[in-house]
Amino acid sequence: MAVDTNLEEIHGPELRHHFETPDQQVETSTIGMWTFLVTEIMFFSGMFAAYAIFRSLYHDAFASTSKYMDVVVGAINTAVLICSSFTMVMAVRAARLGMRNMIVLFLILTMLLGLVFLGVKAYEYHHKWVEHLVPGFNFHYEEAKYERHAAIFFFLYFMMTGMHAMHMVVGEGLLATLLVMAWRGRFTAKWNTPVDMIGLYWHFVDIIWIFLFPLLYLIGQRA
Amino acid sequence: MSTTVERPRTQQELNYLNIDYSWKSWLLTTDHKRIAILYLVSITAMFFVGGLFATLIRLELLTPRGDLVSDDTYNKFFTMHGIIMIFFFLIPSIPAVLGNFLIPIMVGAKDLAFPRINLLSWYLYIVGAIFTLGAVVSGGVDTGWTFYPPFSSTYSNTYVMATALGVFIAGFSSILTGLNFIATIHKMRAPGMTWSRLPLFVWSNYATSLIQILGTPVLAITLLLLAAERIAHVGIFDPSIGGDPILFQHLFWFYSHPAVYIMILPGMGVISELVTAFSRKRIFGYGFVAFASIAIAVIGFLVWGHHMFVTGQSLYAGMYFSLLSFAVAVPSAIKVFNWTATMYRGSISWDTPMLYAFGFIGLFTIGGLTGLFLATLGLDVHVTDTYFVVAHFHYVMVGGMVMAYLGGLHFWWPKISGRMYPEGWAKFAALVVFAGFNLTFFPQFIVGYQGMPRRYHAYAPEFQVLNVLSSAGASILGLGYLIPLIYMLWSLKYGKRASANPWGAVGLEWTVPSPPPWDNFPQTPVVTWEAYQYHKPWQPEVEVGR
Amino acid sequence: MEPHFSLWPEVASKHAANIDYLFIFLCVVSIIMTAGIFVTVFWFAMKYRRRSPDEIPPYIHGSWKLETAWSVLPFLVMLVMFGWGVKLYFDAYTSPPNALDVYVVGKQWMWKVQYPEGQQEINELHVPAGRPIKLTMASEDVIHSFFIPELRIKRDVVPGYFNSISFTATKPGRYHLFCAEYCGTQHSGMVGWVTVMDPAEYENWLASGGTGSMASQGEKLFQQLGCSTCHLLDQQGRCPVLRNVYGSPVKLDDGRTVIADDAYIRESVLDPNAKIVAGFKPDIMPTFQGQISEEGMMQLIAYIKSLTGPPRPPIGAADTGQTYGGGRFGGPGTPENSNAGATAPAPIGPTPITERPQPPRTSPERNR
Amino acid sequence: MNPEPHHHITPVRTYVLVWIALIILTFVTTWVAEIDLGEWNIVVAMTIAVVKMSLVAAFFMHIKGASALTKLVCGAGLFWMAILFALTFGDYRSRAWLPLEGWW
Ligand code: HEA
Ligand code: HEA
Ligand code: CUA
Ligand SMILES: [Cu+2]
Repeated sequence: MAVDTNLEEIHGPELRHHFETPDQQVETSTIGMWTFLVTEIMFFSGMFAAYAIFRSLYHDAFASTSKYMDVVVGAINTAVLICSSFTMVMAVRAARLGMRNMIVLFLILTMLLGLVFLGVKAYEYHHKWVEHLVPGFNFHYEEAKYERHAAIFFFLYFMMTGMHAMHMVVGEGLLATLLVMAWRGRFTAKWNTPVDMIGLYWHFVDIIWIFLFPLLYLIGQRA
Repeated sequence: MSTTVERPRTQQELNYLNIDYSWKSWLLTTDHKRIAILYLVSITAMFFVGGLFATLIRLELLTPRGDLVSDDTYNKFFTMHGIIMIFFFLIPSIPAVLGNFLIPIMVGAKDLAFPRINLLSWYLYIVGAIFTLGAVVSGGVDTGWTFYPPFSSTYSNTYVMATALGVFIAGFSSILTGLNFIATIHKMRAPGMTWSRLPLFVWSNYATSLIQILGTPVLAITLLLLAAERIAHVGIFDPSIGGDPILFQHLFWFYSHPAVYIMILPGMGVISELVTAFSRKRIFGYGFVAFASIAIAVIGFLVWGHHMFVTGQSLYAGMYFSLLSFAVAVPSAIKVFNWTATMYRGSISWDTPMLYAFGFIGLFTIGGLTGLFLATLGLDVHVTDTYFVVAHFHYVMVGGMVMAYLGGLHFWWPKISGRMYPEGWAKFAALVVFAGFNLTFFPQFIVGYQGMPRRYHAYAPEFQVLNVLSSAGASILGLGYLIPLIYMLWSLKYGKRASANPWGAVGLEWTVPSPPPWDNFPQTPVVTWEAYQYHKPWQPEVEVGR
Repeated sequence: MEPHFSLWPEVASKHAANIDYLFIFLCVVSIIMTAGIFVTVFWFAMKYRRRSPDEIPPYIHGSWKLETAWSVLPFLVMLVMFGWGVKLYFDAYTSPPNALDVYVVGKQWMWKVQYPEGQQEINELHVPAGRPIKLTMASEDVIHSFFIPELRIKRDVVPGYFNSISFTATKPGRYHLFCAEYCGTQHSGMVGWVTVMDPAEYENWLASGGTGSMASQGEKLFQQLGCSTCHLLDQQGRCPVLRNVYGSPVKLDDGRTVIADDAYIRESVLDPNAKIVAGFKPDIMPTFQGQISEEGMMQLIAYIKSLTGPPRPPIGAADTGQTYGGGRFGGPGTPENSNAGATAPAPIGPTPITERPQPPRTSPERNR
Repeated sequence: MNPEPHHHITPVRTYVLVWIALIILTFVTTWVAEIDLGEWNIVVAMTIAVVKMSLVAAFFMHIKGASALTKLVCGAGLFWMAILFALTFGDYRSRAWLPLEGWW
């Protein structure tokens, strides 16, 4: 999805025929991108709403899942993603200043951090599989009384983090495209819209995680 | 001596249709006008597929016994009828065809903001349609267009996944169209084309786009959750595994109620254009009509629970959803009254598009008012899930939106095709459609109040008389839809050539030649006039046709 | 029944008449509005039809006054519809305390009806005229909807929920029973008849059949499933004593108090740890998820409901060869109800609105 | 005028400060979760998440200093999400309510 939203701009700094001025073109891309992010908010809200309902209905079962969630890993991953947001914004800044090497550097850092995040996520998924916590395929819950409701939690866990991870993967692809373009010196202080737009996307994905972390990892830690 | 001399084509005569004839120039086009034509062809095909199922439904219902087809087959018929008509015909109808064609021209732009995304959304539509039609030909699907679990997630053994995937993909097509319109309307308006000068068609499509981008993603995620539940037999909707079927209904209707306004707002926009053009009057209360569109879009998001009055939703939730449903009727009422008032002291011509506009106003009023019956709590308990509901939504969707779509298609046909349709036939068809429509669906109100449930393959014998009337009406209605198909195609070759402005209407689209050149305007127009400036001589500062 | 053609469904209860009045009110408003708009449109269209091709009509901007009038006035009319509709809605969905209980289970594709006295019917419902009836409904599989057009009532029967509806039929006769929510292949075949009888006839009918009251069947079930080993009738066992529990407040170990109604009992059987009675330990009782059909569940509830008054010896023996637990799904913990307990403040009572607790009743009263 | 096309350049210092704040908040939220605050745990966790979101949006996504339109679009997203939550929860929360005494 996001790939296509931005293809528009990836194709070149030249002013496309149907725009009057470069400013108009940039503003249009910006509003397009933000509108797209709004659709993403709504997409995730469906899952957040379901999560909220079930958490309020089956609170104890949800809290009981916390002992299978590795808070330290989750927190580190959160930090990793925040760092990648930081490097991303530095890349955007570099692009605005037209500093080619800096753009390349920060994009590479961002991609690396993103990959670290995905790697940790994969490790966690693997762990869940080993612990028989994948509902539908491989699910066995220690506390039998919570089994049914914990399954709902883990279903939502995989749907939410899965969707988030998918967005990350798409983001990596977008960053790779940016990287090639930056390498070829396509971005200048005058035209750097794609970096800006994909930056927005990347930060949005970060924000989703900022909510997922406390909702999924920190429910029953106090117990 | 009547040899036709082939005149050399000059630059000026090139328009978006004859500029290139290759397949590639159509399938890879980014011109909003050509994409509109692609949509026109595809949704017309889908309409007839949906209509075919409607025909089969009405045939089965001629007799009380389920004798024509088996119960499973019938269940597939209405499901596929509903899904195709809603997701593949009515939702894209006016926005993706007329909106695509007209919005850039109406705001004075050369194209939509993101032409390639526009093409992408057509391809998504086609891919979605392929999945859905694939499900149809491989055996169909029988969940009802509402996909309620646990039936859809656990019990149905038809092609639910393929259909849901088709709808999911078509949803993204709809989202991208909405996104494109929003960016276009915000940022691509010509100099002088202020918000208060926008044609109401643009306003109503803007409101529609809001719903598309805010609602459709929720449908997408809901279907995704449903699919996951169906695959893995775990999830959150099936009560046998701890889930809640009513949660699905909340999420589904959060989209699908606003979606009914996706299916009416663009029609209201068309009617505003028709009523003004054929009365030669400025719209009465421009600000109110424009604002009503936005109000419908916003309040429309607050009423979804009125589809769930009898499900076990809290009675208090029922109360607020009911009250808000009445609130959302107010802006619709404002529109109806303003259209009527616009005609006051106008100069009214009875051309075909205006006949459709009359039809719309009458039938939408009936459909909308019966919506109020459904929004009334105690009464809905009796009429929900009966033919009363079926009649209600066909009145608004077929009597309302399809009428508006046909009216708009006739009105802008000269602009789109460069040809006039045959007026006599068109008037005749409009009357046939109106008569057939009422005969089909009015009896359903009565049979619904008597208690005939919907989605019934066989029914109690005392309901037969009204059902026969309805089936008779449907055949007339079907014929009424066939006539325009034929003469529209005919007119492409034999129709009278249309001038740039055959109706004497105002608006930027009438300042460009028919059909328009590929980039619409040689120079960006500067707008110095109000919308619907029929009371002053019409002197747009754009070069007309050259 | 003879198929006969009519334009109006029969009116078989006071409520049906009330709905009809509301319907007529809306029809009148609608006809006035529609006729008004039609007439105005055509009158304008005729009167102001274009007489020459270059007519230029006057410029009319709009009018605040008119706009306000035609927004506010219709809305006031709609408020009447709203209020009236709310009244009748609550009428249909709340039951008077003296209502007769009947239990309904929907499954693909039939209605199973049970009476506390023990009669069971399929696709038939017999009720006395003039007495309020409360139907408690559950589904074994998908969503169904219980619809009696002549009484103008309907309610979805949702798996995982106990939905209820109440009515007082006034006119004896045989009326349609439809399933109104699409439920698969034979949705249109999931129909039956409701017979409204005058009370004396009803007594005869009641007396004529039945294999023992629901309560006694519930008791058998109570023993078969082994409930009776822990829930001793009259002395404290490992689990709470159930006598006189039904309809009364129960104190939970987390300090909340809930009313022991149908939904609470259902949840306690299917998801025993959801609510633990104060003074007892969790994890003692196993879940009966998947082992009890909705019908069996209703019998159990009827049994528990019948446990009133001072201790008495158990009724009857166990073995009639009845099998239970045939449901494809036994039913879930009810989201509705677990939430109910979790959120409602004690004084108002956590009972879902549809499950208003009723004073325990003894059988004799029922047979009057 | 719309400030977006001619971006003004935010000093690195701002970005670094926001970054540090975000990291600190991540640790705070993890730490607070260990303390038993009853019902308030979730409130605190969500408040911190909202603060973090606002920081990212305001500085990294340059909402601060963006056009009114961008802010409006962003706000609309949050508003509609609130609608979904409020009306759905309204149903679940009020299911347990009884009709007023003496309805009959
Ligand atoms: C184009 C589509 C469309 C439109 C515009 C509407 C418009 C409305 N609808 Fe409808 N509706 C559907 C499509 C649509 N609907 C569909 C498809 C279903 C069934 C889905 C399914 O289950 O399969 C449905 C079902 C449906 C239900 C659920 C029924 C049930 O299943 O039990 C309800 C309940 O409230 C409802 C209400 C309304 C209301 C109040 C409006 C209002 O917006 C109408 C407002 C308009 C007017 C009121 C008329 C003009 C006003 C005047 C002339 C003023 C005068 C008025 C007064 C003085 C009172 N609709
Ligand atoms: C855009 C939406 C749309 C449109 C245009 C229509 C158009 C029609 N619909 Fe449909 N309908 C729905 C949306 C729509 N419908 C939905 C959402 C449902 C609910 C589904 C569900 O319950 O899940 C439904 C359900 C529905 C039912 C109820 C089924 C049931 O509950 O059991 C019926 C029954 O009469 C019906 C009839 C018709 C008829 C006669 C037309 C006519 O207007 C169609 C006319 C068109 C043609 C006939 C085809 C074109 C003409 C020809 C090919 C010529 C040859 C044909 C003849 C001469 C007969 N529709
Ligand atoms: Cu059961 Cu329809
Ligand atoms: Cu609706």
